Amino acid sequence: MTEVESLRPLAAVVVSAVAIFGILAAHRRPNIREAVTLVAAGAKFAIVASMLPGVLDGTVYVTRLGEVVAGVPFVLRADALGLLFALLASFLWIPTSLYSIGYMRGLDEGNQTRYFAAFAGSLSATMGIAFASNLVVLFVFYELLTVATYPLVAHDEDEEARAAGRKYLTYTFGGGVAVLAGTVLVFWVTGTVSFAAGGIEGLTTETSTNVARLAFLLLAGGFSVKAAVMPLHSWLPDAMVAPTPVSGLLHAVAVVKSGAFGVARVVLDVFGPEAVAEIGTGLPLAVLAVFTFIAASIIALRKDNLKRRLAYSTIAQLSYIVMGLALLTPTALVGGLLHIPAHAFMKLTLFFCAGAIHVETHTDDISKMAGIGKRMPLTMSAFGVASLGMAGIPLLAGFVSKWYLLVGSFDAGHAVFAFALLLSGVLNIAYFWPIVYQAFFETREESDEKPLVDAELGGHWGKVPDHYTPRVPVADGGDADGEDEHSDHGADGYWADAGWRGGETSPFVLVPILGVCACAVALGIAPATVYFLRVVRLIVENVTGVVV
Amino acid sequence: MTGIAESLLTQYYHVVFVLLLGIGVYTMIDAKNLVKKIIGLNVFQVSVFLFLVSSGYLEGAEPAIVKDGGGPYVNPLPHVLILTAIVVGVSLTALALALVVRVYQEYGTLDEEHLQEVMSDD
Amino acid sequence: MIPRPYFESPIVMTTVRLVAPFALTYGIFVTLHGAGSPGGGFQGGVVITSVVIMIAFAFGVGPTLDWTDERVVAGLFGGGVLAFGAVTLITVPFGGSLLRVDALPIPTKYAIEAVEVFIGAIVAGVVTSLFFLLSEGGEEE
Amino acid sequence: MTDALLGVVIAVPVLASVVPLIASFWRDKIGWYVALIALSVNAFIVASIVRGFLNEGRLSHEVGGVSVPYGIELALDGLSVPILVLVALVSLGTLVYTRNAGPRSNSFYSGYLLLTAGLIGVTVTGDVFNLYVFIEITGLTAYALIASGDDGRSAYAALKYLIAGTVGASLYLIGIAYAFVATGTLNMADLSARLAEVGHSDTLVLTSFAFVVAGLGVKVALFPLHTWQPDAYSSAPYGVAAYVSALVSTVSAYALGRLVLTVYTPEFLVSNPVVSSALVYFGALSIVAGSVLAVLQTDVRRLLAYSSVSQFGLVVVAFGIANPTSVFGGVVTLFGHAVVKGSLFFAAGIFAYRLGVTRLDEYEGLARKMPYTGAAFAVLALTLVGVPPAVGFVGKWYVALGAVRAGETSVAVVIFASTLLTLMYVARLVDRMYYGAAGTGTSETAVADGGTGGVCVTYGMVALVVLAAIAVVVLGPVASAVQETLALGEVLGT
Repeated sequence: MTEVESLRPLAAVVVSAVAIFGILAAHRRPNIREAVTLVAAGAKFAIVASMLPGVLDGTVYVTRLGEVVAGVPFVLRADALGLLFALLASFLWIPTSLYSIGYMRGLDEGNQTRYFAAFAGSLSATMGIAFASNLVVLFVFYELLTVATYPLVAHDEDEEARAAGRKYLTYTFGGGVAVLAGTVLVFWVTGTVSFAAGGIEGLTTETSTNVARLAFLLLAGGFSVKAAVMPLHSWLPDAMVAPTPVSGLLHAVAVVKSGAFGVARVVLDVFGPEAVAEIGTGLPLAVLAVFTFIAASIIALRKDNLKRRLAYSTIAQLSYIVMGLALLTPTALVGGLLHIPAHAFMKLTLFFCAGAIHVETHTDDISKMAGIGKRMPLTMSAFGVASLGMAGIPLLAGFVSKWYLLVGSFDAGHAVFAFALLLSGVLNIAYFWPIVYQAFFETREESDEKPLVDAELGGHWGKVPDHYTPRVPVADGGDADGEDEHSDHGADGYWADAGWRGGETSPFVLVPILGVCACAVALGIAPATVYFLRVVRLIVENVTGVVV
Repeated sequence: MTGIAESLLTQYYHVVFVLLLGIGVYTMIDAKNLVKKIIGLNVFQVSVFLFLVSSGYLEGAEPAIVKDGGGPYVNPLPHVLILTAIVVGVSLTALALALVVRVYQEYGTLDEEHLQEVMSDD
Repeated sequence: MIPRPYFESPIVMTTVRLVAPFALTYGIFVTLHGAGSPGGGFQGGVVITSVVIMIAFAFGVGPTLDWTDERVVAGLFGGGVLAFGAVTLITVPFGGSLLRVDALPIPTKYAIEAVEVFIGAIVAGVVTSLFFLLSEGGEEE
Repeated sequence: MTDALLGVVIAVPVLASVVPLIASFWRDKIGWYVALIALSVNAFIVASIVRGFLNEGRLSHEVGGVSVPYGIELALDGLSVPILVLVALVSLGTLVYTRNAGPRSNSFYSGYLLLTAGLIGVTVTGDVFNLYVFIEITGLTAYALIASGDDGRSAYAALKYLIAGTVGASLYLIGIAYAFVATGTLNMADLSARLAEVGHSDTLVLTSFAFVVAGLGVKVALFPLHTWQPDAYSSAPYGVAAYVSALVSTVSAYALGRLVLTVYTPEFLVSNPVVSSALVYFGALSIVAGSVLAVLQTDVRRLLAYSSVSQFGLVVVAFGIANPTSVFGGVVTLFGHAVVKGSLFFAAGIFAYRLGVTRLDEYEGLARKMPYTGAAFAVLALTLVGVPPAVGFVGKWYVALGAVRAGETSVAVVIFASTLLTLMYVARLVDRMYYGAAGTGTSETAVADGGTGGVCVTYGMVALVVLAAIAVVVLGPVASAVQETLALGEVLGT
């Protein structure tokens, strides 16, 4: 591994921070403002991607910038793990920016300047988290990410959004405090907080096991707040009041993954898998993760609001990552880390679809989406593909990572985790299938009650139940004005037929959906050629010395 | 017990200090009238001054005006200090009274409870 | 607070007339003898002020205030502070230390007494103006 | 020669304070210019003192040439340098603000200069009795300045402050008296050595310590000795509230640190574990109680005042732990808090002058009306929480690290939890400012007559607040760089 002094990690962080000023300056000219966002997104991805070949060859790009606090250098360091996360977030920012334009304009949202500025700020902080070379720098950007995303959560400015924002702040700052406490402990024990592949030397040997356990608990627990591991998850569903692109990129990719990424750093580069096994904290974390993804999947079954259902799905999927990391075997680590990009592509697709439905039809509740496949065929197809991927169907992104996780579970000697994974896959289908099914195979006037809140498992499969009454097709969650603009669902209750040529929504919305969905498929068909798997293997090899 | 009784008798200025301190604090807390509070404050301060001055006292010693073959002398340092402290105390009292005057002009009362009523009214 | 009216009392007035010059002299004496014996600017200044207060009691605060030139009082105070500051700072070039009066090229005793005079002026000025300030406040009501 | 400047830096504002009073007979409103000149001169003197410190290390000056320990010593070491710089900076910054907003009378600026002199005096004195005198000068002028508000309320608040402050100072004097009885000296360095000779567990020494801490605790406004503070801050003019909140409690806390750390010394704390824990828990209690009380407030100025109670708790904890790491954290917190709290009061003043808002529920949607001041306010408030990389985080980091190193885990927990407690009231404020429904909160009458007091908000005032907000963020990473320079380990004698 060779270290190369380079300004590129810094540039990746700074480019969107600089863009904030451009966005704010152009607040009267929306087109220029959005152009700035897109240019920044493109530039950021280009910078990050330019480091990829080097990193794959074992080079580490380093920017040194003095000290944060005594003994803790302020260094940005693009190693394989950091690059994995940075690559993912910066790449997905491009489609999300495009999508944001379509979404925000489609809904005629207020405060768009603040929205785009905060978004750029969040991405800056995310890059900082990815490239942080030690716990303190990581903490700095972790907290900045919280601050930068707060305006996005509270974007709607109504009572619900503000309450969600406050809850978000409380939870994530609480997690931040735990991280800081853990960081101080680590610094106290070892005199350093810099990441080292395979763990910081002396962390478990120079102190009692209990102190090491406490440090692990604080760090992993703190990061788990953002990773929404139960019982620290409840901010995430509430944060779904944010505009959908925010839910998509931040609350399925950047923010929550920064938590998962933090756990990865703690397991791989602070303690090291061996030390974690030694102090015996891996297994409890894995058990917690399993509990989370089973429980969250069951809760997801009962949610009628599409975004909330997706949020619980996110909670479940993130715990796959945490479980993979906590199992500590090389294969499980690969599975967990690979699930970071895999889940990102799929979940982003799903959120984009949910947003598209919201923009076009003002429908948020699953129970009102019967027959919507006719109105938005491409969108719902993408939705279907992504949800299959979520369940881990082969040839889709979710399969590869789940495969590694399954193998890793057996490697670790805990076959029970493998069964839990399979069970969760079934549950995935159980909560996604009804959506797809009723979108394509039912119509508005001929639908039964899908969400399991008040109906039998899986619906009634075509039978009309006794208590069935035809729906009155007006209550669609949209306001009165929206009703006029979007005359797709007229008084007769039929969805307008939009055809398969993309007339269903603005291209700004549709292109990102299909693009991201295509990536998710590509990741499943040829995981090795789309780099993520190679990067993940490199990470695991660096840490454990085992080539997977 | 004898030790305490003896020290109370020999170091009676200490007792006076504590008594004055108590009187001062009690007046400050109990008096409703602002001017009386300031008087309490003054008594409190004076008790401290007294304590410091008495610390320089030596049984049978002379004032610290040095002449040949004299001595032992009392420690003059506390006196100098307390002179300064008294000046500070006087300035404080003056300022406090000036403030009281302003409060009286504004609200027409010096009674604390009454004052709070008047203030919460506007 | 019941404002007590001012009574013109010939006895008080005569006594004050008689005592005032001596009291003033005594104040100046005390001020000047801080260096070698008990006394000094603080005490002297207060004694000097007490003369003003005595006069105010005897002849009424209002008339006394009319007789007093505010600028003299402020000048006593301000001039005292400035002169004192000057002595403080002037010693630096001579002795390299603040207020190091023994470094000055005049006998130390006189230097100390000069300082005492300035302090006396400050105290007299401040206490006099405080007295007028407070008495004024009471009268307005 | 540099050491003599320690006296000059006190003398300049004292002498200058006379000028506006005398000048009143000829001209009004000349005080501001006098203060500007005097404090600029002072800033230069402070700069050369700091240069002297960097070249020579600890500076010491014997006033009147009377040798230490008999005479009064003025001294400057790593603990006092940051405070001296702080006083010089804030005193100039406040002038920018009071140019338009503050009281403009000559007598105000006399008091202002005298207060500055007192603050500098507290910072540079090396004699415990001299410290008392400077504390009283500081207090005296602070009471007078707080009373310079327009209504009788400020006079009453000042009176309450005066009584509490005088009791505090007198308690301190009792403590000094006990120390004097035990050792017969008043010079800090000498006293420190003699106290060790007498024995750190001697009853006299312990009594003196208790009185000193209690007395200065009143001045610092630690819970439960804080009761004077919210009234004083909320009834004073904004410029005064900013100056007093930024510096008066700060130098008192510095004095507390100076006494605990260099007079009683960390060894005293080590040999009296009960006392040292009591001190630390005293601070910790203040952290928690201050935050909780701040959450309950509806008036922004009172909220900020209670927040100070909490922040100074952190400082006292840092000094109580008394290792170089935590003390550095304490100094950083002191410095950072002073800049942040002062600027928050400035910003609150701008809101009040422009829009007439003073209460929390009136802050709804404020940021949209005044985006720059609003953003600066938010940044400053978040600094208070300890969001990195701003200065609040750096202070907290060192204090927490020091606490963990000292094995004070329970205190470390309080320090970390204090972040969330601070967040409780800061989030309430920021949330209202940014997401509240605009217009509902502002009282229409106040807008109609252009805010309270008819003060015109100038660009300079807004720029000052924005600059401060940028400064606290930049200061964070920079702060660590001076740790070596201050040589606090040397100051603590470890």
